[in-house]
Order: sequence, then C-alpha cells, then structure tokens
Amino acid sequence: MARGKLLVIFLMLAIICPVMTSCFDAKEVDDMGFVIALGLDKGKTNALRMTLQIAKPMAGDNGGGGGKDDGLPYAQFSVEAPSIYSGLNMINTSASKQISLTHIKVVVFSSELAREGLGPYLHAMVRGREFRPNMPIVVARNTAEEYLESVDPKLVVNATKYYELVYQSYKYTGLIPKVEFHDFYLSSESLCKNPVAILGNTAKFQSVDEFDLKDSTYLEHGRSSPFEGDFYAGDIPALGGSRSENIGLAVFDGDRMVGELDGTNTTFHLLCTGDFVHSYWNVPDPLSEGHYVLLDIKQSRKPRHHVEIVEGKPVIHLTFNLEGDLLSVQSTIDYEAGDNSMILESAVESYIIDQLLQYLDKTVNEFQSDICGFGTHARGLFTTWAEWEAYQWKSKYKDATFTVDVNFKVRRPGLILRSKSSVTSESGSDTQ
Amino acid sequence: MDIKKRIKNLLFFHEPQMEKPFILKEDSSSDGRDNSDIEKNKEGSRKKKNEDLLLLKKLEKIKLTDKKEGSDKEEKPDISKQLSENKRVIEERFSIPLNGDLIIRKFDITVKDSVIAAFLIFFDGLVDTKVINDDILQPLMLLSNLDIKSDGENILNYIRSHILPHNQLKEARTHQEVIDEVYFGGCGLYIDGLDTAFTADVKEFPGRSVERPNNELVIRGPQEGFTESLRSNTGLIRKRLMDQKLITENIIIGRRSRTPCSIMYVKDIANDSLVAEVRRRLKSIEVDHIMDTGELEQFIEDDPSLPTPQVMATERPDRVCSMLTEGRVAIVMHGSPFVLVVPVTSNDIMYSAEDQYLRFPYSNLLRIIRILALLMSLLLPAIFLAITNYHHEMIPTDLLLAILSAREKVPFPSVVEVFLMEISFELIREAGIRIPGPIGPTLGIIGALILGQAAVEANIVSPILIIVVAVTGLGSFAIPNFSAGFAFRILRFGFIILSAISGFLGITVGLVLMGLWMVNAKSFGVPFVSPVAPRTSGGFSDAVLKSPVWKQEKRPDYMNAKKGRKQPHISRRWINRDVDSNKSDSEDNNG
Amino acid sequence: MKKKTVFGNWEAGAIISNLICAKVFLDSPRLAVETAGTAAWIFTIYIAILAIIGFTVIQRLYKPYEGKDLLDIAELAAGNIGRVFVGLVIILCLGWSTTAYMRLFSENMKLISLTTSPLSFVELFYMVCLVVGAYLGMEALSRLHAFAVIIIAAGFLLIMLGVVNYIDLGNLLPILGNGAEKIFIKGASKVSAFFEILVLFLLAPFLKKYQNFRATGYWSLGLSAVFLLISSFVFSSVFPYPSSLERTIPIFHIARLIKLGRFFQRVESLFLFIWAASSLLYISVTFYFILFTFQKTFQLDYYKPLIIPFAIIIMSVSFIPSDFTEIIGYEVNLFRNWAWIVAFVMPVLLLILARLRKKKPAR
Amino acid sequence: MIPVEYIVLIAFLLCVAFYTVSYGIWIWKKRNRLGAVMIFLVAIIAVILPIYILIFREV
Repeated sequence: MARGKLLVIFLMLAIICPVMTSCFDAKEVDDMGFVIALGLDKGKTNALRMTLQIAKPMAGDNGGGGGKDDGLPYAQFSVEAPSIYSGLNMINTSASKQISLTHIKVVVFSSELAREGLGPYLHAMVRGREFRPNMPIVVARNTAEEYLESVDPKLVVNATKYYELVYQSYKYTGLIPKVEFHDFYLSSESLCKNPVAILGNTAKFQSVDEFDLKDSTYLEHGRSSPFEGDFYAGDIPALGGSRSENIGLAVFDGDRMVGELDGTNTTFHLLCTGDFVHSYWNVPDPLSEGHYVLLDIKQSRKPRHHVEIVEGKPVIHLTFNLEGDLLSVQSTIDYEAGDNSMILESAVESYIIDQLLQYLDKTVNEFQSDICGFGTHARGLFTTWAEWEAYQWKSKYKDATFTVDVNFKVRRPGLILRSKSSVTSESGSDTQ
Repeated sequence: MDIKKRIKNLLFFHEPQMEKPFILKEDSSSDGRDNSDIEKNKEGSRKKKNEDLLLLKKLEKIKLTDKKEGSDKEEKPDISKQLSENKRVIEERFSIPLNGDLIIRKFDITVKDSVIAAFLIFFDGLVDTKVINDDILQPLMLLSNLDIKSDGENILNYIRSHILPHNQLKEARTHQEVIDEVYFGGCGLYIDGLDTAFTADVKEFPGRSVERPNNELVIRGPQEGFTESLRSNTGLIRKRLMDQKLITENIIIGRRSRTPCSIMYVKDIANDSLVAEVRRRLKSIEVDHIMDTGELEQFIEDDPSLPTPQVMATERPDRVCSMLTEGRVAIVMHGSPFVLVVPVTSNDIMYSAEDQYLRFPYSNLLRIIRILALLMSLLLPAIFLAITNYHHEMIPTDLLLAILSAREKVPFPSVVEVFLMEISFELIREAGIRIPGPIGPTLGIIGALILGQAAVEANIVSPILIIVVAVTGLGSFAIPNFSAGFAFRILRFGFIILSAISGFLGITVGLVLMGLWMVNAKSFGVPFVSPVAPRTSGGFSDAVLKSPVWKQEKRPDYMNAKKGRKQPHISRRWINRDVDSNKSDSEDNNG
Repeated sequence: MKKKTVFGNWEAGAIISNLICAKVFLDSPRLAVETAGTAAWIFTIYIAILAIIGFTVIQRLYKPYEGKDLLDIAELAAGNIGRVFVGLVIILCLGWSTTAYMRLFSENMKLISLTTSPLSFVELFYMVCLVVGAYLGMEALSRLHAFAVIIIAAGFLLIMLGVVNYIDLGNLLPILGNGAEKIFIKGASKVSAFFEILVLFLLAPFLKKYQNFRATGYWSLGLSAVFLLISSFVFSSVFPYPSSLERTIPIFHIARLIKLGRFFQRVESLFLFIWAASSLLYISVTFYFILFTFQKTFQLDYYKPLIIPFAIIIMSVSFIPSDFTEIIGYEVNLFRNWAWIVAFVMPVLLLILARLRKKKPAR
Repeated sequence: MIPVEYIVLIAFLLCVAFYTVSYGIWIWKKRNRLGAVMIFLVAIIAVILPIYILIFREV
C-alpha cells in the first residue's frame, strides 16, 4: 500500500514540476483591456478600418462619471488592418493592455462594407471563441467609426449597459429588428432565410432650425405627415440624448446587404417573424377624418405561416392574431363598445393588411430577399434535403404571392371606459 | 542504508501483503426483520457471506484468546488472608508513603464477640467522605455490635448482607480490581482473614455538573451536554434511551492510565459484527495513557489520511441516543465530554441534531443551506480565481469592470492575494479562540474588520476578495461538525492551487480525485458516502433531504441493523381511525 | 486480493450510460447530423433500436453464463487461444477509445479555455485521474459514478433547457433529411455509437446475477439513447442543417447560447465542469478495464504494478496523431464504423461457439 | 541537445520500466510465461514509445 501511495505522490510531483514553472493561461483581469464595441469600416490604406471602444478601468470605480480627463468611460482606438485579428495586434502596439474581445456588446459594420459582403468577417467571428453569440449586429449608414463616436459619452455613464439595453428596444418600440449574431450568421448561410441587421446612424440634425422631412418615407406609406416609424436612422427630427440613432433594418441577401427598410416596415417585419412584443401605433380614425386612434398593440399569438408551392411558385398564407389597448381617441368617438368597436377593429385590420402587403411586396420585388424566413416553413413540403436543396428557395422567393389574414381585437379601453368629448361653453348643452 | 532500502522497495516489485478490510455485512442472526427488495436480491449470496462471517469470527476469537493469555496473570486471585500481607502489597502498589493523597484507614470490626482488623483505602478528593463515614465506617465500627439474629454464616456474607448498608458493594478477588476501583473513585475494604476484598462506589469527582453543550448549539431541542465523568455521561444516555436492550459494556484502555470506557449499543438493533469490531479495535489499543476521545478517535479510525473525520464526536446525549437507535455504537470515555459514535457517513457529519426536531420543511431549508455552505467553503475562492484568471467571459461586464478597477492598484497576482487573505483569516480565527476571556470573539471581529479595511486601503487586496474570503469563512462555520470544518478548510487550499493552475479543469480534476478518495473510504466497514454511493434503497431521498418524521420508517440500510424498520408503515394511526376505525385497528394489531 | 466487489444495477447503469453518453460532449450530435442531415433525431432513435435489438440477442444467449465475463466465455468457446485473442481485441478497442478520447477531450479543452497551454499539460490532468481511478479500482469508480453521473446528467439537461428559446422545430424539416437510404442502410454501422456496451460484458462478474445484467443493459441503453436523442434533437433544431456541420464541439456551441437576462451570459465555462467530469470518468473506467482485461487475459495476480506503464503508453499513443482533424478522422471514419463488430458480433459469435462446444456449461 | 527535463522524464520512464520488469520476473517465477512475456513487452513499449515521441516527433 505504502509503495503505491509513494508512486502516486511521485506522479503528482512530476505534474507539479512543470506547473510551478508556468501557469500557462492565467491572465489577470487587470492585465486585459476589454473591448465593448467594435466597428468595422472600409479602410483607406487597407481592407479594414477597425474602431474599438475599450472600457476604462476607472469607469466603475467612483460610482459616476469615471476618468479624470475627458470623462469618457471608454477609450476609442482606430486602426487600419487587413483583418480583425491583425488589427488587434496593431492596437496592442500602443495599448498597454492585452485586448480581449470576450465582452464585445455590439459589432457595427458600415453599410459600404456590408454591401460588399460580410462573409470573411463573420467566419472569423464564429471561429474565435471570444465573440458572444448574442451580440447585436448593426449596420451604420455612414461609417461605423462615426456611429460609435456619436454614442454621447456625457450622457452614457456605463457604456456597456447602454449597448446592452439600447438594442433591446425592439421589445417596446418595434422600430428595430431583433438581431443576434448567432441568428445573423446562421441566416447568412441558410438556404431558406436571409439575415437582417439593425440600421444605425449618427443623427444628422444639430439644431431645430435644420429640421426637415425630405428623407422621411411618409409619402411612400401614403400619409400626409410622418408617423414615428417613417424614418431611416439618422433622419429623425430630434435633438438631445445620444446622437446615435437606431431605427429601421438593413436587408441582406446572404452575407451581402441589399437595402434598407424604415421603422414602419421594421415593425411589420417583426410581426412577420413573430418577434414583435408590443408598441404604440397611430391608426387613422375610421369615422373621423384627420384624427388618429392610439393603440398599444400586442401579439396575442405567434403568427401562423402556411406555405404552399403552386406550380413551382411559393404561395404564402399569413395569419396574425393581434390585440390592442386603447390609449387615446383623438376624435372622442366612443370606440369602447358596440358597433363602433367593430368598426375600429376592422379598420385596424385592413390598415395592417395594407401595410403588411406593402412591406412583403418590398421584400419580394425590391430586395428579393426572404428576410422573414418563410423558407423555414417551406422546408416541410419536402421529404429529403436533396429535394429541398434542388428547389432553390432563395431564387424562387421573388415569385412569391401572399394572402394575409389579421384578427384584431380591442381588449382593454385603458383607464377610461367611455370617451366623452370635452365640454366647451358653446357645445356643453348639446352633448348632453 | 534506509534510503537505499527505500529505493530498492520502490523499484522492485513485492507481493503486497494481504489486508483483510472490515466490511459491515448483514447479520446472520437476524430474524424477524423485513426484507427489502435489495436484500432479496442478495439472498443467493448470503450463504457465502455467512461463511465469511464465520471465518471472521474465528479470526477474532483467536485474537481474543491471544489477548487473554497475556492478561491472565492479573486475573488470578492474589488477595491473601493475611491482612498485613495485603496491606504490604497495597502500600507497595500505591507507593506509600510517597503517595500523599491515598488514605489508609485502619479500624477494627467487632463481629460475634471477635474483633477483626480491617482497613479501608481511598483517595482523598475522589470520594464522598460523608458516604464513607455514614455508610461504611459507622456500620462496621458501631452497628456490628448490635444483636446478631442469625449465625453460622461466614463473615463475608454476613458483612455483605447485614452490616454494610452501602448500595454498591462489590467483591474483588485481585488487588488489581481493588486498585482500579480506587482510582475510579471507590474505596477498598480489606478484612483480616478474608481472601476477598470489598469495593464500594463512593465516588464524587471534582468536576462540572451537566451544562449546556458548548459547541453543538441548537435552538429547538434538549440543552444538556456531556460532562467529563463517565457515569454521568452513560446516565445521560440512559435517561433518554429507555430501552431494555441498551447495553453498556465496560472496557479499560491504557496500560498505565487504565481509563474506563463504555461501549454502548442497543443489543437487538446493532449489528453484532459491528459491535465485535468496535470491541476488537478498542481492546487492541496498546498505549500508556489516553486523555480524551480525541486521541481515542485517532486510534480507531479506518484511514488516518482521509481529511474528513470517520468517527462522530458529539457532546449531545440526544444525538448519541438517536444514533444508537439506528444501530450504531457509542464509545463513552472517562474524562472526555465528547462521546464517539461509529460508524458515521458523510451525511452525519453534515447534519446537526436539530434537523430531527424541526418540522421537515425547516430542516430541509437548513440542509440545503448547509450544502451550499459546504460548497462555498470548499470551492468559492477557487472558483473566484478560476473565473478571474481563466474565464473572463463569464463575469457580467459591469462586475468585471468593477473587479478590474478594484484590482488595478493591487500589486500581487490574485493567487497571492487569495492566499494572503485566506491565511490571515485563519490567523484571526485561531487567535480568536486563544485570546483569553470574553474579549476573544470581539477582538476577532474587530481584527477582521480593521485588517480587511486597512488591507483594502493600502491596496494590498481588492475589496471584492474580502467579500469572497468572508463568505468562505461564514460557509466553513456553517458546517455543523467541527472536524469536518477543518477538512474542508484544508482541502480548500488544494482547490485554490488547482484552479490557479488550470481554472475550471483543475477544479473538476480536484473534485473527481476528492470524490474517488471519499468514496473509497470506510468508517467501520460502512462506505463513507454511503446512502448515495453505493446507493442503497432510498439513498438520494434520505441523504440530501429529510422526509417527515412519520415517514422515516427504516433504519439506514448501510447500517445493516438487525431490525430494519423503525416504525410501521402507518405510524400516525389516528389518521386512518377516522376512515375505518375497526378495520385498521385490527390490521395494525396483527401486524 | 481476490476480494469480491459487487455493486448494484444503479452503479453499473451509471457507468455504462456515462460511457455511451460521454461522446455527446464530443461530436456525437454532429455525427448524427452528418449522417442523417435534418433527420438526426430519427437516426438516433434508429441506431438506439438497433443497439437494443443487438443487446436482446446477446442477453438471450448469455443466460446460462451468469456471472461470467466475455473472457470466460471466450475461454469456454475456444480455450486459451480464444481468451488471449478476445482479450487482445478488447484491449486494442478500449485502448483506442481511451487514447482517442483523451486526445480529443484535451484538444477541445485547449480550444475552449486553455488556449496557450501545451497539450501535454492538459493531458497530465487526465493522467492523474486515470492513474488514481485505476489504483483505487472498480469499487471506488462505481461509487463515484453513482452520484457524479446524476450531477452530469442534471447539468446536461440544464444546458438543453437553457437554449429552449433558440429551438426552432422548422430546422428539423425536411423530415427525412439526407434520405431514407443514407439513414437506414448506410447509417446502420453507426450503431457503433453504442460500442461501449462492450464494457457491460466485462462488468458481468461484478453484477453477479443474470437479471442484474439484463436490467442494467436495458436501462443504460435506454437512458443513453434518451440522452443521445436529446442532444441530437436540440442540436439539429438550434442549428440549421448545413451550418451545424461547421461546429467543432456541438454542445459547447449550444451552451454558449444560454442567456438569462443581462447577468447570466456566456456560462459555457460552467459546462466545462460536467464535461470534464464526464470525460474523466469515461477515461478512468476504460483504462481500468484495459488493465482488468490484461490481467485476466494473461492470468496475472495483480494489475496495479502495470498502471503506470499502461498510462504512459496511453498518453504516448495519444500524441501520435499529428492534428485534431486526423484523430477525428480515425475515430469517426474508422473506429465508429467498425466497432459494432467487436461490440455486437463478437459476443454473439463467442456465445454461439460456447454453446456448441458444451451443451451444458459447467457452473 | 536534449533538454534537461527530457533527461528527467527518461530517467522516470526507465525506473517505471525497471519496476515493471521486476514484476514480470516475479510472474515468470510463478510459471506464467505468457503473462511475463506480455509484461516485458509492455515495459519495452512504455520506454520506447515516449522516447520516440519526445525526441523524434514534435508534438
């Protein structure tokens, strides 16, 4: 027995000896610089211009503002390099800490780069174990560098939290798509689906005087004035807050960007994919011209997709089940009950169908890109993979036709059960 | 020479010596016990086992007789009829007159007109002098003059049955017996013309009375603890366990100290081979002096290199009783307020006495918390190190930045930091115990606070590490068994080294190795991690969480007790009574 | 030394299940996808059924040989030569799977967390467990399995539950994947995924009774089939077909996706615990059985003096393949295509031979 | 040049082989020739294989 133990001890010693000489992989936290955002542009001198935001160690220390000099919670680096990892090496020549990509919260591509195809970068990001699969992908309409710079440091105390939260806003605005790198990558390779990315840009207006509507898409949607979603990123007439704006989505075909959609279309994109949670909508008042009814729309059930192939062409049936709460009735018409509510509901239904078809039409005719993933439902029509591959869904998608069915129900009238118009001195007696 | 031999030993193959490990098997003499399914499965191999058992017993017998031959000399009656001869022997044995506190009281007894010389020996300070005066000396010297009703009897019987009113009177045939008694607080009475001496138990040791247990505190439950005297300890156990089959076997350990010990067990529950093994181990101890059960524990435990204790030391009589009813064996030792209970499993050292007295949801909460505490005390610093050195991506970014900025000014690598803090924590802990009087705990707390604060201020350690070490310390205090706490404190350092070497992989390897080590260990023939590995019926349900008291129907399977069942399937009989009183009554009576 | 170690169904079932399921953490889900495309889960059920049928045949034939392991049966069937031959075959197969798994697991460990450590350093950790496990013997190993496997299984199921949001059943379509022929005819040889059932035939003397043997076999096959099924189902429904083939370590990629709010992200390192534990147990058990078979084949008195030489051999062999893909190639294309012959055909042949040799085998 | 740690390792290997061979001799004396031969084989492989890998292959 004792000899056996001696042998084991000997073995242990044999192991400990090399161990004592080096702890191979141990890296102290404070020896690392953690990148929180990565921007990729086309470089002037090289294939890529990388922009890195590296969190500063002091940022969390004093609870608030952070560093002494410029108050930035992060340091921004830019470098031109042939690839992501060589860029890191180049930055490491000047940065004192070894750069780690494990905490990247967002990757921003410039639309110029995206239109050329993101394949090589995506592969690098999947292969490296450091990138998070759930980080959002943003396409900046101008340059990624500018976009990252415009994340206003004065208002953003904790940059990581800002990045983590701002791209979750699809849950309550419906104006940006839900994008995770994991999905993005898989869709870019998929036979049945195309990826989308969040569209971002720096706000173009510096003061109220500059406000204009020439880039708004409200005319396209057939409206007299723009709704909240009728903009592309950067065009919203707004001031204050962070100067980076995220609204709309970038449409991809494979790994190549083919177009942009504005906020309104993004909402309908979310509806089609089933990622829609809730948001506030203006719907034209069916009984009173020029007024709007404000609704808080929710998805009461995930949308149902039914795909058929008729004579080699896809025919797609969509069924939506939505519900809404009344938030405001400008015309003070009593939409809470009775026939009026039926009228409102059918009006909303037809409004949604109209808008949806516009959106689907765009994906089919303008982009010819199945960003909603109808192909995933079409797969069930085939028994083997070889047959499905031979059908070539992505090229057939441009021939797709749609039928849309929407069931909308007003569930709750808010805290006001019965609308009444305000009583002025003239009309007071009439209304009673 | 020695080294040469060692190297030779290391390099050449030698046939290993056969060691017969003690394995607790099911008892052959068990009848009337209910057979669970597993036992039925083993039916086929039972015969074989019985043979093994017989062999084992034979082996024991040989050893026991060996022992007897050695001690035969003492057993021979050696008390002479000559009082002066006896007195000479006693004086020699007790080194009179060097020994100052031995009292030899010479006196005369008048029986039937004859005067018989006699003397009494006892130690001053171990006996109750009032009892000696009133119950021994007085009757012998005065009452023997009274009228004698019967005659024709010999003096021995006469004195025993008529004169001495003392309640505990034994006859001794050898001087050794008398001496043992005298050392254990008795008095010896030698009478001229008799080759038998009397011993009477008149002990009144100086010592504590029964107090609250100091280390195993409970909120709900009895508040009595063992003291340093053997008989009051056995009395405390008997007071609770009113079972006719509770046996207290006396045994003496220590060649010179001759410390009296008692083995206690419930005869028709405890496995015979277990009792025999305990007896064998205790009897085979060859030692001059033994002071405490802490020493005894080291003499009888199975594997001295195992970090965790393999014997339960407790100062709570109720705990001992409940373990006795499960078929375990208790060893009570004179002079120690801790009673040993064997065998134990890893569960027993993790659970406190209170678990049984609390309602089961409460005690289950406590158990879960204790398991967490164990894991924290074992692994927390290691995991902290592994995460901060190897797996950065796991930490939430905000927390990471906080750790990062806290560590920014600290000059040491985090391993050194952890070791520094762990060692100073252990220091505070040890100092806290040794500091005299009531300032101890206060100083400990203040020391910890000030030291921690100052260390952070001086940028020697990062504040987050103080939290880690403090929580680890708390965790180790939540482990109810004192020795087990030690075990995990030692193992923790191993885990810290492993995780510093290779992160989570190192911790996993450590856990697997520790698991193999624990699982391989036995405590008196019972596998240490018993109800879980090897799994016995109901292993997981009873091992981790506790079922309600009325559902604890069976004794632990690994104990192989003679009676497997503690209570019938329906122990709360009032529940059935409402439904169908007559029927259930008659059924239960039959069963 | 001839101490009889006996343990129950639970321990034996845990050992066999872990042996079969350890490959879930390596490449088993990807293999299923490679063979069957989107129909990986059908394929997994299919090979599980095949394995259970194979085991049924074997256990029927095995009935009269209660308490005998494969080597005893080989001796009954073909004498000393048979025993030596079968012993060598078993040693080779187990030796290969031990070395391959040791290399693969350490390579994966290097990929995931210890990127800059040398391979030999990572393998040393495995070596220590291997040696200690073999030194303490089957009793300790089986007991460790009794609770470690539960923890591993629970952790595995937690990972699977963690990605429930990412499961898209659409990824399982088209229903037949690569086509019926590829799944049911070419895929049949992949029943070698259950090769480790061979160890059960070596465990037989520890189990003693035929009923225990049968119950353990069915239970462990069933359980591991469930786990293999869950893994291939989740993997192929989270990652759509062509992209899923890219993933080196399927379960690791699944674990990466787990996200519970802002706080719990990237917890795949925790998964390293169960992963390393499972692989350590796998390697220790197969290594023990190499020694056990060697001891029994050549009728040696002790196996303990051979632990260290064998460990050195195993480690050296695992260094021979020059890179990761090479060893995957050997493991997948060679071993997992032919191992079924050793695991299923060889016992059947031996049992039939033994029956022919002696109508009534002596007990 | 052969690095120092290689020499230590090879010495360790030789010790192991020596021990194994001594076990083989013990087995040989118990008249189990086949077993002894196999043990010798194992001992030889356990020395040659690691040395081959250490010196002639770059891991």
